[in-house]
Amino acid sequence: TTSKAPDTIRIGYLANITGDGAVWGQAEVNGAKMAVEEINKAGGVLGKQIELFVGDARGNATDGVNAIKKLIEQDKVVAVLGSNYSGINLACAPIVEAAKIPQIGSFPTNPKVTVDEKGNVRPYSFRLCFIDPYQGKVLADFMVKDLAKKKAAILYEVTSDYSVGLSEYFEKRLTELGGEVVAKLAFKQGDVDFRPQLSEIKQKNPEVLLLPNLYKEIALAAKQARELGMSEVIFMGGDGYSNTMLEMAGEELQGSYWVSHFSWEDPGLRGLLEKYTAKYGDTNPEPNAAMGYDIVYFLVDAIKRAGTTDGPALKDAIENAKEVKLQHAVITMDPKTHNPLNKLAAIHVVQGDKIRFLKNYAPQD
Amino acid sequence: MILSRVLQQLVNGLSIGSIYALIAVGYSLIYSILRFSNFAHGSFLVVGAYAGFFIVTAMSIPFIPAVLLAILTAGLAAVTTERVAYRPIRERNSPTLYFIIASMGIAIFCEHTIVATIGPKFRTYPRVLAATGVDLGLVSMSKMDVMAAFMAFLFLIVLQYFITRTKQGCAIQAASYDLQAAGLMGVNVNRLVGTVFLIAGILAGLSGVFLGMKYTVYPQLGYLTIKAFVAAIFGGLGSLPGAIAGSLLLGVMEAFIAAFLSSQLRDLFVFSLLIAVLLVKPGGLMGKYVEEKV
Amino acid sequence: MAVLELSGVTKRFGGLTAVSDFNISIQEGELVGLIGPNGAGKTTVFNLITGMYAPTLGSIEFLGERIDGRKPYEIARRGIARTFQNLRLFKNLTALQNVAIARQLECRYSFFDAAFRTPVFKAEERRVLDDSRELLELVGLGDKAYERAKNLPYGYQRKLEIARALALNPKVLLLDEPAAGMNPEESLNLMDFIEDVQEKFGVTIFLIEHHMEVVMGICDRIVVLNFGCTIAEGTPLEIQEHEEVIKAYLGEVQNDDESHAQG
Amino acid sequence: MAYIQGVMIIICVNLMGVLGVSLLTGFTGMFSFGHAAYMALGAYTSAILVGRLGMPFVVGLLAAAAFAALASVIIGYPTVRLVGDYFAIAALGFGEATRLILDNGGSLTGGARGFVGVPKHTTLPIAILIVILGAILMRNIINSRFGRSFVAIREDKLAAEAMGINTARSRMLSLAISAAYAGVGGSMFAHYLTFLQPVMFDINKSTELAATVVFGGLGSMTGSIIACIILTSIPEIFRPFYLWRMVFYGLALVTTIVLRPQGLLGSFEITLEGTRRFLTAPFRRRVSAGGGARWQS
Amino acid sequence: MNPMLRVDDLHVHYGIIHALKGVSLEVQEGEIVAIIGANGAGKSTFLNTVAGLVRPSAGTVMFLGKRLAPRAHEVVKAGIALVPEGRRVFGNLTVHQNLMMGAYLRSDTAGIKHDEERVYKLFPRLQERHRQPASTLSGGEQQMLAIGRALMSRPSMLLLDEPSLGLAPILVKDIFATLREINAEGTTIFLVEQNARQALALASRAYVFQTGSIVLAGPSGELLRNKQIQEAYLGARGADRKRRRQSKVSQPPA
Ligand SMILES: Nc1ncnc2c1ncn2[C@@H]1O[C@H](COP(=O)(O)OP(=O)(O)OP(=O)(O)O)[C@@H](O)[C@H]1O
Ligand SMILES: Nc1ncnc2c1ncn2[C@@H]1O[C@H](COP(=O)(O)OP(=O)(O)OP(=O)(O)O)[C@@H](O)[C@H]1O
Ligand SMILES: [Mg+2]
Ligand SMILES: [Mg+2]
Repeated sequence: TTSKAPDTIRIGYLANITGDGAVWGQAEVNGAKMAVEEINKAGGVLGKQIELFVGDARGNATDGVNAIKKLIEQDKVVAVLGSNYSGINLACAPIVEAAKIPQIGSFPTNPKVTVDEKGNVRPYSFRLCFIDPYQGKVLADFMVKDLAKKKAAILYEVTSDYSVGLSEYFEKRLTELGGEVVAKLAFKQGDVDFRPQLSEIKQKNPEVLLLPNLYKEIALAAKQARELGMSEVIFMGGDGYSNTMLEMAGEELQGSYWVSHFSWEDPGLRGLLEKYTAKYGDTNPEPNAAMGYDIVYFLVDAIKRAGTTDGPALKDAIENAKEVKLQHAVITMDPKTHNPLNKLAAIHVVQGDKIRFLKNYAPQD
Repeated sequence: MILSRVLQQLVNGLSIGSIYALIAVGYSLIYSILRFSNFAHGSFLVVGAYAGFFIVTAMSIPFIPAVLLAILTAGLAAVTTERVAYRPIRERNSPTLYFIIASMGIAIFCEHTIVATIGPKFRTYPRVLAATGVDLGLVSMSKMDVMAAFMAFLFLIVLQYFITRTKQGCAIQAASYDLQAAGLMGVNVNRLVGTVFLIAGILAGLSGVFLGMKYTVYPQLGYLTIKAFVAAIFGGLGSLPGAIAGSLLLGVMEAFIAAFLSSQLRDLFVFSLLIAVLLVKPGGLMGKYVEEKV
Repeated sequence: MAVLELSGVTKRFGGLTAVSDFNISIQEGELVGLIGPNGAGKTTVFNLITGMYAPTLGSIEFLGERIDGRKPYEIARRGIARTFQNLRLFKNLTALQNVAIARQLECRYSFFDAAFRTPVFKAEERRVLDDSRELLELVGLGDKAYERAKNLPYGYQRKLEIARALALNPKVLLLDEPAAGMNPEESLNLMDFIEDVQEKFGVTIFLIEHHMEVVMGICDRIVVLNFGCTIAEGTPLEIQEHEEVIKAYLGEVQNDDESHAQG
Repeated sequence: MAYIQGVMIIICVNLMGVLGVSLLTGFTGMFSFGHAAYMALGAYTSAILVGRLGMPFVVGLLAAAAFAALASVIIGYPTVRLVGDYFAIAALGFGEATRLILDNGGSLTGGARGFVGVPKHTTLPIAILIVILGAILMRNIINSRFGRSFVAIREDKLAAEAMGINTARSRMLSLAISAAYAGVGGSMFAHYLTFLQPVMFDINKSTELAATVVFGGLGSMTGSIIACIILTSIPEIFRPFYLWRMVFYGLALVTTIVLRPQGLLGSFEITLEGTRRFLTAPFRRRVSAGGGARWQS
Repeated sequence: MNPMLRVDDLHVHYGIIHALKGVSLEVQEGEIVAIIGANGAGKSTFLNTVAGLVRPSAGTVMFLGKRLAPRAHEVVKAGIALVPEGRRVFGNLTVHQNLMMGAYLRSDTAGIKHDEERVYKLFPRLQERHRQPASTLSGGEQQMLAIGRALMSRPSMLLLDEPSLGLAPILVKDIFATLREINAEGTTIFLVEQNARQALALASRAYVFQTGSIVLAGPSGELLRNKQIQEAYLGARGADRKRRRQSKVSQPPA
């Protein structure tokens, strides 16, 4: 406990360093560290150096709450970045509100993270990603309008909020567009064999199989689907994918489509990728690395505009962010929802041994 | 049409069950001697899976010797665990609950040591046995599963012979009943238990390599042993044929329930069935539920 | 009236008939001995009476009421207590706790009383513990009250089992080889003790024993089992002379004085 | 100090669960892998009653206890007769099934996406008060004929039966009490975190509770309490070494059990009376202090 | 002649309980030696320590001139078998398997077969029950099995902890006769018995244990005549009691 004000600007990063989601959490922190180093080298912000404090949420809300409280109180951070899980940020929302410390999530896509159940915006909670309804919409639109397919099947994880949400919004939009979900089957956290569900799905002859899952399950499901002789069906899914899934199901995933927040192949991100690879030796990093990097710059921009690290002022600055140029996107914050406005989705397709950037996409209503 | 659906689910179920069986045999072996559920069995499995992965990819050793080396590593991990953690507990005659907790501690320790050192990423074996299925007209299945089933049965037969027909096997059973009295018969209990752990570890390592090849390698891979645990209960704890029968049954039930009843509530139905089975046969399908004489 | 009445009781285990058509009627205040070669079915009779097994055939009546087929705890609550041949103490608990667990059957305070330690609870608990201590004193384990049962020597464990059974305040006490593990001197003390107990508590005692000095010394009546069937019944003197009993069980030469002579 | 307070509230929440498991596992000898489910039921019951229907917090707490106990009776009825690992696995199955039901609960539970907007009621003083009350009640139960019956069943079920104890009923009672405690813990948790997800109550939570009880010493309530405080704080104290703290947790668990298999306290209880005696006569023979539940006389 | 078994200043502690307080004794090859003593005197503790089940806190056990390691399986290998207190048969194994466990260290199939026959001859009951799980045997049957099992290892020294416990009188006689026979064939016997009279009749020498120490030792005959021993362990009061009771019975009811 220091009595005088700290001579650095302290920023917290809430990430899952251990536990199931550690792949992403560690990538985010790596990206953030890189950004902080750069900024400090360039003289810091408001004449002060930035210090990054990492809190491990271990992939669950209870630890997330402990971690964020520690960041706020003991580490005295002025803002918290992360996490990428909606469940964690939902539990943190009342805390940051009480402490008047803004929190900017990286990939928590549940709408309720920034807007409470009564429809009021949560004043100190923000995010830099688009939300599930949007992602579901993009998927359905792309399927019907670009791929001209109407019959989809869904294999989702019933114990995962992400998977449940995404499949719900996809289904809703697809029916609106005149398409049909011919089969919707579930599995449970920890399952690795989906052949019973896939065999049933096969019976219904879908054109598209939506895999609103995380990379491991995507790869396994794709592999097993092909194993069962589903050779025609096209796989689609959301931002739960990762490059690593190609190591295990490369052939099987050929020609499948994935929606994400941005692409490493985006020319704007090439420089960052090189820097990251040079620093961490990872040639094929998770997209989270870029978000971890960008989210620091986004906050620093807000601090600069606010001219202070005072919570309410900083919150206002974040709320009024306009056209902030980051590596992965240009962000304008919607003050009514605390979501970034008009964020494009990036559609990817698997070609050869790579997940290639196909195009940026925005659904038309 | 409906026949092919049912047949396909039967094949799916049996092939899932074969993997469970491979794990359950090793797990049941330990149960049959020390009378406790060894949760660290999953850790041995993960050790085997990672060892196999690194030996195959990093050391460029031919596949078969690499796998042998990997399962031996798992066996050694099991023996070490036994030596360091279980033996002191055993020698103090503690209730079996302590073994369970110790094994849980080991499982936590292993999982997180792997996360902290090797990292949480999943790893993929090079494709050796093509994963593509064998199409049999009505149904399709994969070669890996046939292999797993074969291995499970092979080990079942060998172990069953060992336990019921050899002097050492008899000693194992005796030791499971009264460790000290087994010592009084001249049984070197420590060495015997060590051997059993070596075998169980080798089995776990083998299932680890299988799982790694079939699915993928990641620190939480060992959680699958919980299924084997359930399967062993179905079949009757401590009975090796029971472990296999329970595994196949569990696999088939899961497949049928997921396909025809409800994939969302699959485990709810599975566990209801489990409880129903236990109500009728408190010792599981093949377990002996011996009422003690007073 | 007969306290305990077994009629036509048969127990089979698979192909093995452990007890076959066993009949006995025990009157209040009697001290009846049950003897017979090893594996004759004596313990099985006890197990049948106490509900550990259900009889294959026949009926068991206690104070005129059928009790066969009832659960062991119901039978214990009605007033039949037993000891076990292969000691079944609560091993990790103290001697006092062992006795108190049986003794508490009579205390009738409610869950609420226990949770909030009402005066009723306190009074009842005090009584339980005082009674238990007294019982321990009675069997000569007064100074072992806080010793864990498993650490007591074998002979003391037997005494503790008797104390525990007595704590149920039973009408009928079944003792399965109470003198096993006691030397002749201790057996004598045990005999005195059993007689005392019978006098003091007015219990009916049914006892299995292989120590002939004990059986012959205290039983009013003895029943002899062999292969599950009764082969003799009578006073100690009659049994001692009984041809078949001597052949199957006692052996040719009479033990006590004989071995005296040897020494 | 909301951070420290938060950690302490979590300790209190865990303590309620641990007290419950301690009674069931430590005193009655039944091993449960499913106690997180009772916490979950308590948490959701309370969240729905207080959060949706606007009832007072006290009602939520009591209803949580009642509902968890009710569920335990329903699941206990067919399973309390099972022994050892069989009961444990049935409990595990129940836990997973409960989670699945909550995951599929639609708008009532919010499903896997979670229950948002539970009113915040659990403050540190309230939590401590509940725990102290809970611990005292638990101690009273353990030191009564009920507790003694439980211990008797743990030691020798058959002999307990022969001593007139209705073992099935006693086991059921123990299960219901322990479920009620877990339910209260769940309710406290819900009104602390204000957000619930079924995944919070997975098998890891159940094993954590069971491990804590063993760490503290089976059959020692004070041991369980101390263990809970230590094991909940360790991950917090070692937060700076975030990557390694779970490694340490596992290691701590194993080494304790290997080096001190009777747990922290064995079956020894710390009592006021005992402490006084210990301080006044430190060299007096102390063996007789051990022995499962100690009774005041 | 060197003693076969030589125990020097043996101490055993259970926690703070000092169960054996410096026991020293010797057993010559071919002897039958008995230990008698009251409950809790430490008799079982002593046998268990020799057999390697309990680790002594001080003192040595020498067998055939070599120091015995306190590990049960090594003790058996050296040629000592124990019939433990409380039988401890393997309840999950059949009678036959239990006997085979007794012969665990042997590999002479013919000899094992022969010895099994011999056990069955001694205890015909066991033969009838040879495929039954030991846990369902009656108490006495289990005791027979425990003795038979120990004989199966063909020990050069047999330790018995209350072998007559729970056996019918006729069988007790048989067993004592068998022990004598086995002894005649060269097995040294060291037994703890509550049935002191018969034990002393069988043994040539005996030790009297009291609270963890040897308080008296000597030839059996001497001990049998010793007044204190008679009073403390032989139930000398018995005759007295008998008379009292008979007079009580013969009195007409008041
Ligand atoms: N549960 C059971 N299953 C099979 N056989 C049994 C069972 N219980 C008892 N027996 C058999 O029934 C017979 C009678 O056993 P019991 O225990 O009643 O004998 P006992 O008269 O008490 O003998 P002992 O004097 O040796 O204790 C024995 O031969 C035993 O093997
Ligand atoms: N495991 C143990 N832990 C603690 N104390 C023990 C243990 N075993 C025996 N004791 C104590 O050691 C002493 C000697 O016990 P032991 O069993 O050797 O007596 P014993 O002479 O064989 O008696 P008995 O004739 O009743 O069998 C006793 O005071 C007993 O309480
Ligand atoms: Mg008997
Ligand atoms: Mg003894």
